[in-house]
Amino acid sequence: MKKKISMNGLIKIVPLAILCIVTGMINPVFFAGSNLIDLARSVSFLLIVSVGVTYVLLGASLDMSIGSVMGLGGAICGLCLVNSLPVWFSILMGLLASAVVGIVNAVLIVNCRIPALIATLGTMYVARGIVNVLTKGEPYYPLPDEFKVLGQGTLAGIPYSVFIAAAIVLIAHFVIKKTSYGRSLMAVGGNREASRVSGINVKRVLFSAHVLVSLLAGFVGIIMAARLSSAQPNAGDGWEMTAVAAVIIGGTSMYGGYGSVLGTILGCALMETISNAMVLLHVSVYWQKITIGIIMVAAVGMDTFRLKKIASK
Amino acid sequence: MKKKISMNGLIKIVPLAILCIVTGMINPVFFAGSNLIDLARSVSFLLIVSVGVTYVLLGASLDMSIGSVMGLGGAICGLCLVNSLPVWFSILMGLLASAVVGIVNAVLIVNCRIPALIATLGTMYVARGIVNVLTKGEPYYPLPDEFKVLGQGTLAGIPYSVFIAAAIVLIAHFVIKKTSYGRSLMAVGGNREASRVSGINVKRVLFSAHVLVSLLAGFVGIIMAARLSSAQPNAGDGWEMTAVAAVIIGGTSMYGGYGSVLGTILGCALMETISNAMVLLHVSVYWQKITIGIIMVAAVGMDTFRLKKIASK
Amino acid sequence: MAKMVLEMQHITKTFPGVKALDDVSLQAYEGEILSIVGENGAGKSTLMKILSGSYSCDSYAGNILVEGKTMQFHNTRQSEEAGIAMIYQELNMHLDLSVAENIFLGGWKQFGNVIKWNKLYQAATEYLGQLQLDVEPTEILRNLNASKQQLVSIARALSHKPRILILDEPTASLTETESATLFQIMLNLKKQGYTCVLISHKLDEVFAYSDRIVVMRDGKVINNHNREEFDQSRIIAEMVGRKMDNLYPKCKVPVGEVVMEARDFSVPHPQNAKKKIVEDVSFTVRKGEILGIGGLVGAGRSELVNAVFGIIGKQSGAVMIDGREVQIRKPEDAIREGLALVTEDRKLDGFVGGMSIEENITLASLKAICRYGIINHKKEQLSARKYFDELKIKAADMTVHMETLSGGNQQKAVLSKWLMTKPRVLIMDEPTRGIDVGTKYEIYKIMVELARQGIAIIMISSELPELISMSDRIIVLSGGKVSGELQQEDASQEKVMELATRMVV
Amino acid sequence: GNTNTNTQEAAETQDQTAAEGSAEADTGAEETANGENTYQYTFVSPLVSHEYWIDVEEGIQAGAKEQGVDVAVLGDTKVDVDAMVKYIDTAIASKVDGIITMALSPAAIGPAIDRAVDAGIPVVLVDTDAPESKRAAYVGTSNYDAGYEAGKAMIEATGGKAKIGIIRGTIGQETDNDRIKGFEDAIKDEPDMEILTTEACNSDMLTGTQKAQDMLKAYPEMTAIFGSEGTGAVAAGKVLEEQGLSGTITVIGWDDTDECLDFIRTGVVKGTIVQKPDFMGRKAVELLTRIKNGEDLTETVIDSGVTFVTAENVDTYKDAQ
Ligand SMILES: Nc1ncnc2c1ncn2[C@@H]1O[C@H](COP(=O)(O)OP(=O)(O)OP(=O)(O)O)[C@@H](O)[C@H]1O
Ligand SMILES: Nc1ncnc2c1ncn2[C@@H]1O[C@H](COP(=O)(O)OP(=O)(O)OP(=O)(O)O)[C@@H](O)[C@H]1O
Ligand SMILES: [Mg+2]
Ligand SMILES: [Mg+2]
Repeated sequence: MKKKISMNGLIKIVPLAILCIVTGMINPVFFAGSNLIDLARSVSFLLIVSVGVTYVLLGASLDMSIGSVMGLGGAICGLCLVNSLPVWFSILMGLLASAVVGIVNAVLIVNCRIPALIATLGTMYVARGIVNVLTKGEPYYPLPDEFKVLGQGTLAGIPYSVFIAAAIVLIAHFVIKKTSYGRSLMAVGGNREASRVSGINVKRVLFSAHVLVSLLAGFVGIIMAARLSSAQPNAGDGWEMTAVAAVIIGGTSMYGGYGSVLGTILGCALMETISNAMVLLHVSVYWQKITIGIIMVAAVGMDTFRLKKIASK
Repeated sequence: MKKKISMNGLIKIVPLAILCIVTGMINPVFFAGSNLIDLARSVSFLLIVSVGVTYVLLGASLDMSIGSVMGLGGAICGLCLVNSLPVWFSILMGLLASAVVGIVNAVLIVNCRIPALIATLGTMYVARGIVNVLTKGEPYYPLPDEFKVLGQGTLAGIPYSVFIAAAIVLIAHFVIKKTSYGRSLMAVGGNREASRVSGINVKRVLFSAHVLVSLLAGFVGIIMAARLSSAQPNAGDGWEMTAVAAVIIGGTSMYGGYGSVLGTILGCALMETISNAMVLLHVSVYWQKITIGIIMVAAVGMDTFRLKKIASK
Repeated sequence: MAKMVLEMQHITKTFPGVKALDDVSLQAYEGEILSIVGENGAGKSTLMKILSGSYSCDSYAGNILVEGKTMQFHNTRQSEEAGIAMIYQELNMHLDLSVAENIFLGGWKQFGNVIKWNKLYQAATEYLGQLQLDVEPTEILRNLNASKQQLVSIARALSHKPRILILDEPTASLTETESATLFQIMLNLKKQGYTCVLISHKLDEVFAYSDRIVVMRDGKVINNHNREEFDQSRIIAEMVGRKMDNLYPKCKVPVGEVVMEARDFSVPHPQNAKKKIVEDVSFTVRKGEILGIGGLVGAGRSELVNAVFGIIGKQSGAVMIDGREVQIRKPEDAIREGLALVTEDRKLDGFVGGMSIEENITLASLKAICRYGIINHKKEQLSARKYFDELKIKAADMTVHMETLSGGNQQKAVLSKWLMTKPRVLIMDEPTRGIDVGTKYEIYKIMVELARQGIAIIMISSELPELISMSDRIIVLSGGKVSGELQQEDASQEKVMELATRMVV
Repeated sequence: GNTNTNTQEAAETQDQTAAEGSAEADTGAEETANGENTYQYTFVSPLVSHEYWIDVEEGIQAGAKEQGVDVAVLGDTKVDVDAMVKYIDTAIASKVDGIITMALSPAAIGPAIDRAVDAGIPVVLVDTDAPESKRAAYVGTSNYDAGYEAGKAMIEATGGKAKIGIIRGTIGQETDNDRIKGFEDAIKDEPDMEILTTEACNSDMLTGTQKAQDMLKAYPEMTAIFGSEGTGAVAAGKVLEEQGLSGTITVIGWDDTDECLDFIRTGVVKGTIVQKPDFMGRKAVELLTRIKNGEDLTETVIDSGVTFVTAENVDTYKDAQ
């Protein structure tokens, strides 16, 4: 059984591998170290958010507010920084603000039983609105160098964010697979009623997943501000769809209870590689969307087709 | 039982009514004929699309491509029109192009079993991409007057689109409540496996729902082009979320099998009234998003709270 | 008298439109097996869900005392802490988790915040061993059949080491041997002073193992019998409200020509293309005949009929109706050819929970109540009403949602759905699972009546008395192959069991 | 920006007057709390959260103070023609005294403008004109002309030799299209100039940096970048600075965001095209008021011109405007 799962996981790499190889063959620059590093950085940003989204989807919930939370986290942090507050404190404030959105989401969904889509769409508007009110549409700039290092610094040539993402993925994977919290989350997503009568604290589990995704989104918002040397008011716009798509491409079910953090890595890598490849392959900007759409569907289709063939054998 | 349902339906009006009354009290222009007509027109556009979305959600599926399909429908129609093809033929072509996207969605979801979100996200990219390739980002313009009348003409002062929307809603409601197709759709959304075993052609039911939503979206794209006297390449962008939100606010479940077309009317009216009210109440643009988010959540929360109270009685 | 460990006082619980429990009081003593019997919808499950904390204490009136102390259960955790564990009637499991995880569902913390998997698997193996259940603890639950899943849920209840164990129809999907094992465990628990509360419609086992029987009807406790005063016919009379002498109203009807023939059916294993769950099975069924299919759980009976009906794919096999070969690729085709199938797992594929009883009854016959695709509501109501009344479905009215019905009443509605298609061949997979004696009798009567009208009936049943009493002819499957055929005259429980355990090569 | 307080004040006064009764709504001018007659205008902005449009708004509010009128601002946080038309219609329904807006897409906005004019509400356009509509006046420089200026600046900066990558906002946005068209036409006759590629960053800074990175690798021969809206050049600047390529690639941008000006100061970005949003706004209010006061405008198209900001004039151009 164990073996089978890891095989399944491995086979999911195929579409990504094909894409990489084809791109690299047409334009060898793809495999150049600098490109891979840039790509790794992009992937790491998306991945950190998507890990949170994986958790939320595993619990059979949804979060549309993450894009706005990224903006909010970055903006609050930026606001503190331009007011010369210490870096650590500013980061903390950014995270705190994000966590608050997560808590509101959780209360609305878990306690008030408002459909997750509406609740988080609501907080998506509110969070972005707060950013607009705060920033009046202008980025917070300039930011101190000690802060920028978080997004621009490298270790052995590799951006910090890549290490951070790796650590988060490992921990998240471990938590899902090995801890009682992780298993409870899977159980809640798979059968909420059964989990309830088995004595799992469903509310607490969902609560923590929502706070987690907001924290991670806020965190990415912060390192994104560090990367861009400025906290942009529209940062993170639209990321909720990208992240959900990446997670589902990675094999997690939108209806909960089934999926894995490792799959999410592949989903994120695929999404970012596609857009990198578009430029390297000199695809005209007008054709890019078409190509992206087709590759996305094809990648998932390949996987589904394989499963179907196995089943019909 | 019947009575209870219609009571439930009625009570959903409360948040909308409060919003209208408050807005009208603060700014009487809200109740001015011309404003109500503008509002009705906005609602009618959103409503036509949302009726389709209601069907798709009732069948426990999802469509992210509708915004792009609106753009595509309008663009293909516009392309024909600027090439001096007859109006009826151009409209037909626009509808046809939209239907093709719907068919592709259906094949991907129903036959290839690709998760609906990914499949329709893919076609969303592809459809918008096609519009970009065709238009190179420029609107099709000018359009003939016989065509523009579709979006700008009025009957007794009321825009045509309002009548069209009313007709579509009535038919759609009737189909859901009274026909064997509607019943099948509800059953498929409620329990796909049980429906299949009961001899319902699940594939055909889902297929038609997907084609329907695309046709309706394409149609709105076309009348929107008529309304704007030009087929805009970005038309419909983001409508998928607005429509889904409206449908869910209207009480339809995202997980299928539960909901109603009449609820969708309320959802659409609420969404459009909020944004109209924001303007009439002179809410600062920075605060608008915040206000919209709060009203949306509050409107649904009110309803949920009421249901909870009834249940606990 | 032994010590009273549990007392429920004046419990009243209402759902919108239904008074499910009406001033019910109940006691249970140390070291006894207490059975609760009653017709479908009598309120048995509701009472037990109250006890297990599944319904929070502010949703009903009345008191619960455990060992003399008044308890307020807001959730299941609190009742577990008080030593109560429950096995639910509807399987409440997580299909994508492993067997071991399901056994300790929600209790993983005892293996550490970071789960010590070896310990977890080891502990799971222990409970599986107790139940003589031969599955790997790492197996994903979805891959097990219904009876094995049921046994896992029993293991789960045992893992709580409860002082009071509630079993809501635990044997509904178990075979005789598996049931026997379970009762052995219950007797053991009893010896150690534990209390078991059993709900079952299988009256044989109730009479064989209980120390006391409580009869419920319409949300009230009707009577309370101690072991020395068990009187089967009286208890049945109290349950159903009238006297019943004969439980199986079978009578011979003239058997006509062959209606349906299944030829050489083979069904591949879903995960392993080389293995077959059903191998070269052929059978015929005649007009007016009731054909029983016997065998152990896992023999492939369900797969056989599901493949015939087009629900699952087959490797080979042909269906002949009136000697003419018909193509059945999906259930739609089967229904068109006059087949009907009451599936085994009603919750999975039997009904649409969010729809009303009426809508569920007409779901497979939409064409009959439609004209030009438009539903004739009068006609719909009338035709649904007929079955609703005939099968005595217990609900406030036909617009009630299916998911709120008691298990047995759901089964009746599902049966109604198929009867309404006016089938020529009615296939029933465990048709009386979870159905009370009174209704069973009604269903048997309907079967006989249908046979009399010339309908061919195929019945899969793991209840041997039912199988033997109701079938004109029985085929027995073993390991996916036919191991023998018996006429009613020759059939006995021993012979069926002998065939069911015979290896066919 | 102190815009918010201004808008809010304006909004509040309007609330009061509206609440006091709409009977006098069509008398044109209304009484405010302090008894003065003022006009109520509406500015329909295409993108309220954008720095450029915030500058326009500030100009408008400054003009409103000068002229003693009230201006309410409507608009969305994403560019959407349909939404703009809706806002214009709302303004018409509210019977305001005048409308200031921009013709995001003349084809779509034009009929809405005509509806307003037919309802007796004069319309003044800023930034983007719709010459075929019934608008009363236009203040601005067409995006095509401004793009042409950018092209000329590029020729000058590169000595007529350049392989250019363009980073634009979104595809399908007409203002962007016009600027790029102007830019293309300006360099059309230069034999040694060529446009290698165009990428869209959707006005998102992170996407912008990613596109810039990828373009640098995909087109090693690239020697210049043109950012056709506020994001592109800044994003390119960040990447160039990071990769130590500052100065090797000629970057010309659009709009004078603080970050862009800093990049010009440090030499990462060569220069940027700056329209005069503040002037447009102020002038538009003035024109509208003159129309309301019954004046016949002699000049209905006012070219506000553009400034090309480089290291030389980066600290002085604002005073010159
Ligand atoms: N959630 C619910 N909402 C409404 N009514 C309910 C709900 N649950 C149970 N009921 C009703 O309460 C009554 C008692 O149901 P219960 O499940 O306790 O019966 P039961 O004795 O266990 O029957 P069975 O033998 O069929 O399992 C039934 O009439 C049922 O329809
Ligand atoms: N989804 C599945 N995955 C793997 N094995 C399965 C699956 N479903 C059934 N099986 C196996 O197929 C065999 C036949 O099971 P099936 O449920 O058809 O038996 P049955 O005779 O109908 O028993 P029952 O009396 O419970 O209906 C069993 O060995 C079972 O373990
Ligand atoms: Mg029960
Ligand atoms: Mg079976």
